[in-house]
Amino acid sequence: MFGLKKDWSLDVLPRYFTFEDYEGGEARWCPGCGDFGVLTAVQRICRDKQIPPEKTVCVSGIGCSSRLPHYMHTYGFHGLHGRALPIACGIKSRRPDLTVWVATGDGDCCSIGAGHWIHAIRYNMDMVVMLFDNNIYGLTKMQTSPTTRRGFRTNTHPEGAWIPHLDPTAVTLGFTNVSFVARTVDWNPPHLYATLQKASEHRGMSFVHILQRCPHFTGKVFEELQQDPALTPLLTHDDGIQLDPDVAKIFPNHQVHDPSDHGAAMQMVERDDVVPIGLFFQDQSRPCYDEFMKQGLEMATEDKLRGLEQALDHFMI
Amino acid sequence: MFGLKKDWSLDVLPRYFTFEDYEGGEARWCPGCGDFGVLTAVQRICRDKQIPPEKTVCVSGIGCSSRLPHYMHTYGFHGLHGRALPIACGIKSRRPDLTVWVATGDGDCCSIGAGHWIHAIRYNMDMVVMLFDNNIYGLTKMQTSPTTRRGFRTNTHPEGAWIPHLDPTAVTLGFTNVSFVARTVDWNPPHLYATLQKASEHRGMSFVHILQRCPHFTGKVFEELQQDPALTPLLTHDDGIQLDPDVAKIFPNHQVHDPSDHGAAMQMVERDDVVPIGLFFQDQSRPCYDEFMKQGLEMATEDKLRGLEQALDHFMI
Amino acid sequence: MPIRPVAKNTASSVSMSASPGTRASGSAEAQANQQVVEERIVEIVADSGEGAQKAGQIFGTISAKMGNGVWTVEIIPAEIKPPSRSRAGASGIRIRFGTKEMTNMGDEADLVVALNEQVLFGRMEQRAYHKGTVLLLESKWRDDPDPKVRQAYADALEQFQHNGYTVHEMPMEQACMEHTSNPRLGKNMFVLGMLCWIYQRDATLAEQEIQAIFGRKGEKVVAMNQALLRAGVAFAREQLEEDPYYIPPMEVDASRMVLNGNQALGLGVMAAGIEVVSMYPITPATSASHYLAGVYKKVGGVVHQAEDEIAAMGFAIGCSYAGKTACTITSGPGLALKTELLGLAVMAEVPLVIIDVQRGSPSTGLPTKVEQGDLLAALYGEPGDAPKPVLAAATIEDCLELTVTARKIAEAFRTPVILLTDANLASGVQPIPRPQVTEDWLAPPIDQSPWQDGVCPYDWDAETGLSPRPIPGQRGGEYVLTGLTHTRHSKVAYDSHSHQLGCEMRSRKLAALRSTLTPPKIHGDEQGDLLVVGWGSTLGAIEEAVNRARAEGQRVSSVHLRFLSPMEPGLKEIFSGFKRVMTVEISYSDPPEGLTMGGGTQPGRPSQLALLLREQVGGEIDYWSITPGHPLSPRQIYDVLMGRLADLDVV
Amino acid sequence: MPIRPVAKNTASSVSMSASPGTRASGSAEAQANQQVVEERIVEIVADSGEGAQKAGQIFGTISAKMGNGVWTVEIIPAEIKPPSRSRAGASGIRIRFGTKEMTNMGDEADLVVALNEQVLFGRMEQRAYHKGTVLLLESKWRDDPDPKVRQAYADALEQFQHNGYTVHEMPMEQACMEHTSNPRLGKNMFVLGMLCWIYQRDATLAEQEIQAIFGRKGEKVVAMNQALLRAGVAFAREQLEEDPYYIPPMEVDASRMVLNGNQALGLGVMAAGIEVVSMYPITPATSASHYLAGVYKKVGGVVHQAEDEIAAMGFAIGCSYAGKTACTITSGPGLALKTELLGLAVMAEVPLVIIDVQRGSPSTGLPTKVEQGDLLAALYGEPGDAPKPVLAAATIEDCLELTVTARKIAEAFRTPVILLTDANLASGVQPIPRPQVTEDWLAPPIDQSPWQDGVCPYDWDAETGLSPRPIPGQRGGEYVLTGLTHTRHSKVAYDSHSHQLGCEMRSRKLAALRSTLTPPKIHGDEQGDLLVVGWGSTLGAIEEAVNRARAEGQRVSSVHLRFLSPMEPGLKEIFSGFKRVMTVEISYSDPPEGLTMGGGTQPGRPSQLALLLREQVGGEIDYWSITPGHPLSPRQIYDVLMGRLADLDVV
Ligand SMILES: Cc1ncc(C[n+]2csc(CCOP(=O)(O)OP(=O)(O)O)c2C)c(N)n1
Ligand SMILES: Cc1ncc(C[n+]2csc(CCOP(=O)(O)OP(=O)(O)O)c2C)c(N)n1
Ligand code: SF4
Ligand code: SF4
Ligand SMILES: [Mg+2]
Ligand SMILES: [Mg+2]
Repeated sequence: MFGLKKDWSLDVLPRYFTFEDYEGGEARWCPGCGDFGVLTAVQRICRDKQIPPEKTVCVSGIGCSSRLPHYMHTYGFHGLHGRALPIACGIKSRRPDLTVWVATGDGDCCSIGAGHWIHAIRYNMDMVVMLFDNNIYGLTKMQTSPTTRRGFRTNTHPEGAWIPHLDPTAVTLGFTNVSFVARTVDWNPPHLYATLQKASEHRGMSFVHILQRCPHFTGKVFEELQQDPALTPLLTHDDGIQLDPDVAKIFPNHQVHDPSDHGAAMQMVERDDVVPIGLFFQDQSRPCYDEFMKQGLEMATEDKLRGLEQALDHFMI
Repeated sequence: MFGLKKDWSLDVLPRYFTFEDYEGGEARWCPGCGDFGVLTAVQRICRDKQIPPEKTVCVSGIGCSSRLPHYMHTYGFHGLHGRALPIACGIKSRRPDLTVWVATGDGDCCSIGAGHWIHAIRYNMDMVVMLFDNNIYGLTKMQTSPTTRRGFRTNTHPEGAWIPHLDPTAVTLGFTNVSFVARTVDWNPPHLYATLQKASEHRGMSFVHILQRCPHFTGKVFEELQQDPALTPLLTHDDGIQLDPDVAKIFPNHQVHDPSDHGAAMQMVERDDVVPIGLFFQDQSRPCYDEFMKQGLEMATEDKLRGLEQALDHFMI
Repeated sequence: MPIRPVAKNTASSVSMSASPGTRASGSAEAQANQQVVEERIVEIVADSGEGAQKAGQIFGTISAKMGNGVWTVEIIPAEIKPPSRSRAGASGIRIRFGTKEMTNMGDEADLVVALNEQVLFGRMEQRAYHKGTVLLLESKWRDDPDPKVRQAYADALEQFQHNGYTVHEMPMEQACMEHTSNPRLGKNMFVLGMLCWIYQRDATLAEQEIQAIFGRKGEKVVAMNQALLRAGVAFAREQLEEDPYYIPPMEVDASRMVLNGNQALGLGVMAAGIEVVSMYPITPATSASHYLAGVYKKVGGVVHQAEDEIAAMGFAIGCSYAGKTACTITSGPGLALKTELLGLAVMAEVPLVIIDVQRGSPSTGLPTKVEQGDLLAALYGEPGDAPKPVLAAATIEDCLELTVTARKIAEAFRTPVILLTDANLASGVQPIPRPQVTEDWLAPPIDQSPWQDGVCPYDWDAETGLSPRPIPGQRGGEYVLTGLTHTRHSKVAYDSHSHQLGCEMRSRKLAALRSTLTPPKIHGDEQGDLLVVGWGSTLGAIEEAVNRARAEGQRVSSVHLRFLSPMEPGLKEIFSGFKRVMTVEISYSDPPEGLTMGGGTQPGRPSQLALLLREQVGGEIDYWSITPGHPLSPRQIYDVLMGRLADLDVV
Repeated sequence: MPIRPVAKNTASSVSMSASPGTRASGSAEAQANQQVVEERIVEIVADSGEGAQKAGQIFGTISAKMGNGVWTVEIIPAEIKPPSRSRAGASGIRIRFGTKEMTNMGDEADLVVALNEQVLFGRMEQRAYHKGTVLLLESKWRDDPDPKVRQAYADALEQFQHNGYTVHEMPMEQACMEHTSNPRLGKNMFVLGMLCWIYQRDATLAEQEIQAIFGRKGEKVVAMNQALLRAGVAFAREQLEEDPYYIPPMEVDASRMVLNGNQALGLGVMAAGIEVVSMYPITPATSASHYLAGVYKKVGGVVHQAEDEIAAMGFAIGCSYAGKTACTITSGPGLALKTELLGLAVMAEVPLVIIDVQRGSPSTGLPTKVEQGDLLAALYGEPGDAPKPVLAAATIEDCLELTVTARKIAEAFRTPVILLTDANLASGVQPIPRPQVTEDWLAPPIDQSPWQDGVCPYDWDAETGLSPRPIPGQRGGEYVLTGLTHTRHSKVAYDSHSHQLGCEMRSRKLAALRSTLTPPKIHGDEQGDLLVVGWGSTLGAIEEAVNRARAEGQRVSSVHLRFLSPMEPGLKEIFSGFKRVMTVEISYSDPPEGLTMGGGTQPGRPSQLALLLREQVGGEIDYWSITPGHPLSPRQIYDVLMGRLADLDVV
């Protein structure tokens, strides 16, 4: 009666986690660095989803952005440059119970880690991958990254980067077995939150390309985008990122885009006049390698011993 | 008069190279291996273009297909597994006078070499990259490769490969600064020849995806395609691969495709009923990293010494 | 006592007589018409694809079943399909079998069955044969339509005779033709039959093996192969003058299994309770993963084939960090790629088993061949100080047991452990006692109970450097693993003290492990003129060589090291009992007397174990090592020992 | 004689008096009111972003210009922007300058200017200061609005006084306010001015440097900074009681340059005629590429930033194979990634220069800090036997010259060459003589003449292993390079002979190189009680420590190795002149007496050079090494030497 569940005892959470429960050491990025905002968004999502800190693992490579795990009060793995994805997949492989977040930079993921990037997308294991794209190598002090715009002056290309830059959203969309690609910006916290939140709900690997400000080295590269929200049209759709109307209003351009339409996503991402943000593509039906890797996970010890005996028997003479 | 050039002396080539001039040691692939045909095509093109053997360098990684340089009588670099592309780019970097061919396998290029693959395409240096795709690791005896179809049984996946396979043509089309992508099959020598010939004329990196039979391990995977040419529709266009009409006739399906249309190429490659062959995409206007790398190549020794003195002077006290 | 054919070049019509269920001789005991011998070395050599290895494997298996000691070595061509009749393309197998336990490939072969003459040249170069070795040679090439082939055959025959081999040309293919239209595919079973008669193997066992192997392909295939087997038996009995041999069986107490080292690694992985092997294919390690891929699910394990060796290592480290100690199996070039992540695993103390099945080196080297060249790279490959345990398997049994040990050490000492094996063990086949696996071999289920309050993630014991490890999921144990210098709390640190302390704690773990080890057993007396120190797959050959010299009254002993880092204790004391200490290894070294150059001499670069012993034990350490690409024979080692003893003026 | 302020906490209105063009003291010679001293060590320590390093660099440069010996070391925070007033975030510089050549950072500082008190703690931990060190400390924190800051300041002051430092609190920021609204950005020039007065530096030179550095930013910025400089001079003159110092100049014959080791590497690359540096960014190596990227085109060179270290190495190898010997510059983690390709370069004999600017290790370790931990990895990192020359720079001059040498060796010996430097050399700044570069330093144009008929691509000389090398483009020289075992013709080979021969030829090249080397010079007498052996950037500190001990009559000498593989000859003879031989290194080792464990003792793992010397020279090799993350001071080493001498009962 009155719509109460038959078992009407209240679902009292045995533990309730506050925002602070996810806060690790004091974050040490430059003032104004976009990384702070992403950290906050992740902490908020963990809190809102009430994921126990001990069941959460933040994995990263090396770079400014890869410091993120240190600032979370969860398990963390601050790996090697470029190797966040294989490590994260290994962690997830036999621990489907863990929630895995990956923090990686434009150098970490798209340069030294590129081979893993393409394959991790194929594996499509269940985790959120956050690409912090500041168009530069931050930690090592301003070298060209694959996303550095041609002509931008860096310490390794003082006359301007030479090779056409790579758009991680576009390139990821072209990878085999891709199942979730979104783009967002660090300077719009609600959009950032909503995007990461959607990613965290996705079953499979959700790749989130975050345009991230680095006031220290690339202070101006996103200035225009920031000042003129018309340049970052909002992708809208019932299956896309849902924004509070007040926030959505900030963006003068809305563009309806069905995230199940891969071809449309490909066209959308090629536009060079604007940088659309939102969910480009999602397909929950893509196979997840998690299924393969978890084979035998629940096997009882006696069964294992029996299997082992069989294997030994096979060689008996 | 009579249309003769003003300077009517005949252009006698000081040396004329025969097919045999490009033949190295006896090729040691299994009988019926598709690699033989590719080798012959390369040798024929070298002969037809009269590229001096000493000006030709064949570079490879490790694998059956990567043995190719050993069977050419040119300079060759049989590198390490996955590293053909960085090595080839290094060779070309200060030697624009050399003609570089790269032989790489589906494991070599798309698995261990994937990070270099994506970046070499971005560098777009002037060379022909031949991907020998036999859907398997040949040399190490039948392990799953990124192009192995799901369900195909291999020694590492005796119950069938698990992860969706990757189509190198499709994935390459999605890479930044891609300038030439074609697909051909080893069992149609004229198409193979015409495709590699076209690739060798392209300025920039021409990526040629070759479906290659491996009777030893994947004897059946291309059988259907081979038996029914309707399954490999021919991409035709004035700017595409030009085939002798007699040869073109073998293919019941012709599909007009403008290789300058990247979007159309993307759609064409997604078709899962057939495997179109021919030139998917070409854009001669993409920047080539060769331009950057050859800076200062012609500098005279005196100028270098002068530059060096200036650099030293800068630190003088 | 060479085997002689009754009549040369006669293809007698062979009828079947050894009925199934009986030994080829028709009897189970040594009989009057049998020559009793202690051991024999047999080879089957052929083109790749002719099935020589399969025949040899069956022969080895039935010999083991009959209670003989067995050691088989595969002769592997480096190419997938080398052209037929090519010298480098020889594919084959050597089987050494006898009354005692066989521990190595032995010296020269007694009998060789060759399906063409060219494939013997590579073996000759490796000194596989000597005067008196009997060659049973396919004779069809003598009448080949191609005059070049006929000439090559004739030239080879001359060479063989010149070498003193006893050559019997036999029309084996012709004899097979009665049973198959494609003798290239069945001749191996015919050869097996011949060998069964010559060495009085139990034909029933052979037929059972054929059934087991070809069963999947249908009854017809089985029947055809069994018919060829019987034809071979009959052919040999009729064609060969000599009495067959009888090799008395051993007394074996334990039940035994027959397998190669890579299969043993696979069993070791399963017996250790390791759930994930994360690998990238590479010869000669891959077959271990093939084996596992087929059976792993019996114990709930999974093989992950990664996109490259770096990813394989990263995946394994991730898996281990999350509580499931993983294993990665590779060979030299793959180990090289794992260097950076291995350094991370040492630095952050991630338990992990890394198996390196060594091959000919450096670089791509000799992918299918035997070498022990990765010892120093395993110890010192990582930039900076990265101490870690390094173990080496000396036998096929070790491949299984040391894998289990490695997992235990990895977890107890919170460290990656490298286990070295090599191409010799990888494909060598031998009977070994069946281990009695109990539940405690398996890794325990991961601890998910709350982490003890106040214990930090690197709560190093000041003496041993050991610390308990929080596993993700343990409430209160949250920490961030990092490859940066860190404190006990795993916080990034930049100060001298933390850096020095971390280095010390990691180093102390090796000392702690060493304190649990016992001195290696001395093979031979504790005092003497010469002590040979070895490691890895040379064990059997070294001990056999030492036995021979000792049988001649020489004061020679040997010790064999299974722990290379840390080394087993007590070496200084052991070494002090001998006038000279030398290592024997399969790796490159300059001659100990140095290299002559411009009239003078430059000091030689020592072999790898010698280098380690000089550093860790000190004193004069002599060495002998070569890189032939194949295992050392007892005779080779024996000759070296005798030479060294002569130097010492004791012979 | 500590500097004392005239009156504490008084911001006197400072007017400019030292007019441009004159020394801050207004005179060019030591004067009655100056204290003449031999050398001084000064530090400026501040938050990152406050420009302490810039001020110190200018101070160093003008000191060098005035004819003083100079050594500067940067104090680098590990994070990009550490929070202000954080202990780990100290950013700064030490300048040691004096009448003689300065070869190392020296012991404790004489005077420190600190912009806040917290940044001093890290330095204190590193024992950078001692009783009597004068601290000129920004006093504004005393009155900070935040009570926590005030408290921290007070606590620190107490600590400093307790340590015996002479602390002068000075309102530097306040004094700057007259010239700038943002003193955080200009205070460094004010500090420079103070130091100019105290040490009587030539103010004109300082103003010129300011002009050179800030010129691009416009006249206003230059004027402001010059005004701050002058204000600092005046402030010091008025505030400090003490007479200023006079440090007599050296007699310098050669013209000199002032630069750091990474810049020297860049100049070396250019002077060697290397056209391509193929790299991937990594601290502390990257700044060498930054430097090169800016100037390389002056000599027609190009920096290739690859997608990772493996690609950087592959690219360099390709470039070298094609005739243009390339260079790749990296640090430990990058070296680890290059391991496999390095093995290929050794195997296939590709000339190449690999520079490893070592940093704190293992793994990611201490990226900005000093260590010499990569020695063994450089020698033994590759699976299999991969002999290659390994050189180590001991000075900034070496960074330039050994790069040139490395390129020459690489080409003459057809081999990759590793050059080790470290974070100390990388950012240390020192005046060095300007080299006289001649055409023959540069690589000659590549040979494109037809290849000599009949000469094979690996035409190894039987004694030296050397062979001429065909370059693509050379007609008739066509060959296929491979990492597989190969013959002289570069044909893939599987036989024992080819494999052994290739190994031997590659090894012989090291012996051949060694035969061209001369024994290292002994610093001190040829006979004595103790010989110190070092390598790398510790040279200056070791020799200074040895000098001190010798001045006290101790029989101590030292040798320093620039060649680690092969080692310079004659070491055995040199060592035999001493009672004890020990190495001094900045890397981890267990104590030589071993580790105490469970009551017993486990043998210690030696430091890396000690291990090599034990193997190559033999005998007892003692060692002392630590991993503080920063350079060793002469005093530290001196104390160790005296301890060892005490053990020997000679003190
Ligand atoms: C193997 C290796 N190579 C190089 C480095 C040096 N390194 C550290 S971070 C970094 C790049 C960082 O750029 P990005 O990934 O974009 O991260 P950001 O700092 O911009 O967040 C590099 C090259 C390293 N630590 N390890
Ligand atoms: C670093 C390294 N890892 C692994 C190997 C072993 N290996 C040699 S070839 C090969 C794969 C070959 O497959 P592919 O590239 O498709 O070439 P194919 O033989 O099919 O032509 C592998 C894994 C190696 N040589 N080096
Ligand atoms: S350098 Fe850039 S990315 Fe790094 S912390 Fe500073 S602002 Fe952020
Ligand atoms: S294994 Fe396959 S790819 Fe390799 S040579 Fe044989 S047929 Fe060709
Ligand atoms: Mg970045
Ligand atoms: Mg393949």
